[in-house]
Amino acid sequence: MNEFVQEIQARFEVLWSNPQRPDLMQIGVRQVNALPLLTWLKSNTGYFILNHFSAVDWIEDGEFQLTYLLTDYAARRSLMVCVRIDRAAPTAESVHHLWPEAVTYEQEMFEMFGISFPGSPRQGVDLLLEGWEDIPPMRRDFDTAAFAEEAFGFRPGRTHTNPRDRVAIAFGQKGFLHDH
Amino acid sequence: MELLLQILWSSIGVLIAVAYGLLTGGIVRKLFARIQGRVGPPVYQGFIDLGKNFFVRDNISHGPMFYFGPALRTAGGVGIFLFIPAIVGWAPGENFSFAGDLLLVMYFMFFGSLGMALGGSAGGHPHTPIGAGRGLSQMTAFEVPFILAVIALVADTGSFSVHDLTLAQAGGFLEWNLLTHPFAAAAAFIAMLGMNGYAPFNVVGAPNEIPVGPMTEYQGGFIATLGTGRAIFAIAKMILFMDLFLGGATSILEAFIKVFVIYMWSVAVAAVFPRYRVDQSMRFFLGWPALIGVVAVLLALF
Amino acid sequence: MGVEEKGKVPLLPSGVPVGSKPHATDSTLFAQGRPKPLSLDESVAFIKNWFRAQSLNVMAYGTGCGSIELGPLGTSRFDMERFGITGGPTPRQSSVLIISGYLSVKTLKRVIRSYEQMPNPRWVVALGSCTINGGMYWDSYSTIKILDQYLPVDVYVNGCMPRPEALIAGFKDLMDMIKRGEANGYIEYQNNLDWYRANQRKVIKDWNLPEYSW
Amino acid sequence: MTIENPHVEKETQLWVGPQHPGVTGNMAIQVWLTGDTIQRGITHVGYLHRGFEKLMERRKFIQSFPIVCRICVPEPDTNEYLLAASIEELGGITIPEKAVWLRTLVLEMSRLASLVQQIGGGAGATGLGAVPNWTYTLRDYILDSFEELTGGRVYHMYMVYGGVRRDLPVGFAERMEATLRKIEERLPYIDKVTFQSSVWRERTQGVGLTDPAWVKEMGISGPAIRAMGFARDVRRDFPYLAYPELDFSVITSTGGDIYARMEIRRHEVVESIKIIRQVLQKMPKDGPVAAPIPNVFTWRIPTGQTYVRAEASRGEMGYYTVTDGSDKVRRVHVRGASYVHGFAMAERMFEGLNIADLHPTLVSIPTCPPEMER
Repeated sequence: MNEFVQEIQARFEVLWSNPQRPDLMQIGVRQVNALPLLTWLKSNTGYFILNHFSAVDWIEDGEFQLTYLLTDYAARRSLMVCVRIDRAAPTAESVHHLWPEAVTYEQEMFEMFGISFPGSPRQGVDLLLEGWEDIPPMRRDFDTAAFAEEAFGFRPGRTHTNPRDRVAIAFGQKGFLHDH
Repeated sequence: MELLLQILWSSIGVLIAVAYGLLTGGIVRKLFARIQGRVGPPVYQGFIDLGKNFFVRDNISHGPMFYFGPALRTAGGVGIFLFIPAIVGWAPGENFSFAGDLLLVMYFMFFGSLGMALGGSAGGHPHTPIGAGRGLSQMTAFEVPFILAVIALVADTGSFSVHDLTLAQAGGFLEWNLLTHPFAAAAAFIAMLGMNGYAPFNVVGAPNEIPVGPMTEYQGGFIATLGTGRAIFAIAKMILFMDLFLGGATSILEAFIKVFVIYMWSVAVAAVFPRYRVDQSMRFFLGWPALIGVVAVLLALF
Repeated sequence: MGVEEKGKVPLLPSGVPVGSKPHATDSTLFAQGRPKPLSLDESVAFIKNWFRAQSLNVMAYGTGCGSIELGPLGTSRFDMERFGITGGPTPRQSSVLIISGYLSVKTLKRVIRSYEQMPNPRWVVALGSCTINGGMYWDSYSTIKILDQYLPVDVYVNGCMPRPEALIAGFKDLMDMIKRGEANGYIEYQNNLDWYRANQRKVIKDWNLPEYSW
Repeated sequence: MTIENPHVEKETQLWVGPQHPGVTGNMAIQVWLTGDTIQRGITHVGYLHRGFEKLMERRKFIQSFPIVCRICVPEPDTNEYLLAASIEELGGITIPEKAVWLRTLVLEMSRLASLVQQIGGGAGATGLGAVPNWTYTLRDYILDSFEELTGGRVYHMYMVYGGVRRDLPVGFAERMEATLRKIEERLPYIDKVTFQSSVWRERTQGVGLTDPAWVKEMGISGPAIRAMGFARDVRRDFPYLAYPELDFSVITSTGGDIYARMEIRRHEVVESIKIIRQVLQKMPKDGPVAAPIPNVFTWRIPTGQTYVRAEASRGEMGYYTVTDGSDKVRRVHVRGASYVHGFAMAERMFEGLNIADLHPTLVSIPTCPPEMER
């Protein structure tokens, strides 16, 4: 796996690499290098299947992380390509021309994180939600419990949501579970 | 006076046919359930469904044609029943059989699908034209072997009267057209599979493709009317087959038994077959069954 | 009559809490006199309700994960057809709507449309904890929590998910209620349409439906 | 300037679903028809969206188990395994030998239940009412075994971090064997009315075709890819749990049509039965079923990310998990097999399909809507 990372390093700048498992290598690249790297991987190596494509919200760093997982089924190895993009103006290059399934991944990411992929078909078309007016729900600063209480309300009678409270009430505050 | 009496007898006959049709439908559901390893609904479930559909409170209509469809379909069933002798040689059971009744009955056969196509299309639902188109095209396909079989019988007997055709087989079961005209019988009984609308030729009302096809917009009382029509249609068709191929019936009991046996033929096929697509079923009917029908006609002519 | 404030018992305009049944009192526990013969209207209603109860058509709409148990229920292990319960392929030919578990807002819109297409009398059976109080999706941004604010529920079958036996018990309850003339959710819906509409409008922001063909 | 399609007025728009007896769950397919032929179709989902991934970010690691098993209803155990495996990998926990085998058993049982159900669904899609009735009952017998083992009929929540909740009950192997025999006894009947029936063959052969060229573009997996002649199976390619020690074969076919996909399932049922028998035989008789884990209320896992995959009955399923040093996951993304099958692949398959073949095609892929939208 390490040779392969060096091969990538020779062409594109690899910020970091982490061999998570013998069959799973993780690398981080700059955003400008992402699309050239993916195109190179798709056309020149065995890593031509996009298994999975999603985003992580690193709100502390003010960044989104895009994760592409490519798999070489002949060599039975996977490569995870991580790209950090700016959270304030989240825009990334679309890869729908490389992998047709990326269309829905990008559609979903636009809806759930607000990351836009210019040029991607069905961008902005509702996939999972309908008539959503709040901030994109998968962002860390979206509070789903507060939203649920505000929008739907709860049936009265449910006073506690923490299982520990429930146990404490059932066992009469005897300290069935000890605090650590 | 005689005419009035006949009208009375025939009306009672229609009621009996509806009841018997519903009961047979219940038995069929029970049989299917048994084959599938289930207990199945009670045999009288058809009556309950009918009653329940009549007691649905609001019926949405889409104009006069929408009413016309179920009425036409039921009229087709009643028409077939009224113009063929249910019980030969017993005046109350002879109904209104006359010299050319076979031609009229063949015409009534179209009423079922035609009524659905006309009435359902008034609903404006996109499933309806697709379902109606399927129904009509499948009907034209299975009419071919059936008409060829009927032509063979008519050519041999020289009469267009169901009454005469039945009397020609009166000399015991060896005289039945089923045995004397095996090719015609084969073609007609294969065509019957399509007529009855059971698998493998039930794509018209298939629930998981175009949900129930032409009947999509019908509910409540309409469904009840359609159910009545279906019950009497099935029984009337079975009586026609009984008259044409199984030598008719001379008593009510015989009629019940023969109708039931003929009904079971399509049920036995239906239990273990998936359904054909409409183009495949058309290709099926215009293939071997049509050829058998042609052979039957040729045998009858030469 | 607007939407009730959150945190309070949701009340219908009639003043009766949603989903509550009258408590047993002396008049319901003890006979007050000799049984009276049914009047003509009552007899007709009894016959109608008996027929309606013995032939239920369940609309084929698996709205949530509870619909996985409708498979065993309909097939040979549990066989709901022996009680006269069959599937209804379209809303027009169905009388029972099963809300099988959690209901996302997007589905709620379709369910309301389907429910309003069904001919009266119609009944709603709600399965699972999720329809009662949100269940484990109590903090989800996408699912509604209290179903009876949006649709009149006749029978709740609790559990996650309810077993087929529980479903059969629920259907039996529904049949008994129909026979007694108590399953009147659809009348409640008609009478309190404004209240239900206000609640529905509160969660469904986008009312545009595509050109649906059912 | 846009080029007008001259046929556009001749097309009928039709919505198949979400209220439709023929779609695989609560999803919709918008199709445009010319006559009976589908010109193009679009998959619409979101009707089952619950925001699982958001909910998991709000729950402690152990609290996520009741949630993940609801991601795909017919086969919940794959989800449980993937979550457990991801967190164990990131948290550095090794599970004992016995737990490895018990997890393999449960995964294979759920695969078997799901495969049996899909065979019934494929037959039912073409109007054969008897087979779904039989197979749902067979599935129910497996669910009975699940209930005995885990206490739950549909949702099991059997796996926990570090292993599984409990050992096999006494006599479980014999009762499982009886269930497996029941399935084997029923298979010839199913063959007779489906795979050997001329009507069913005519209905399914050459229908719902997939193109092997798509394999290079999309992450197709499961029976859909094995029906095109590619022997791709996560259990073989990326071995996990006890699968390396088990003897089973990856079934392939070359038809690429509905028939080939259903035939693969039918043979996989036999393979699955074989695997379950081997697991019950080779399983260590005693030993702990779970490794000790930190206190679940205060358990914190350092920053890391991983992708774990397993073979479900529909194909490859993967969990992308990110932790950030807190007591909750930072992000979980569920990559279901249906995600590719339901959107990119199905939308290509719809073109030129007869409307009557839509439902058998969908069932044969298959698609599981909750997996696509979580």
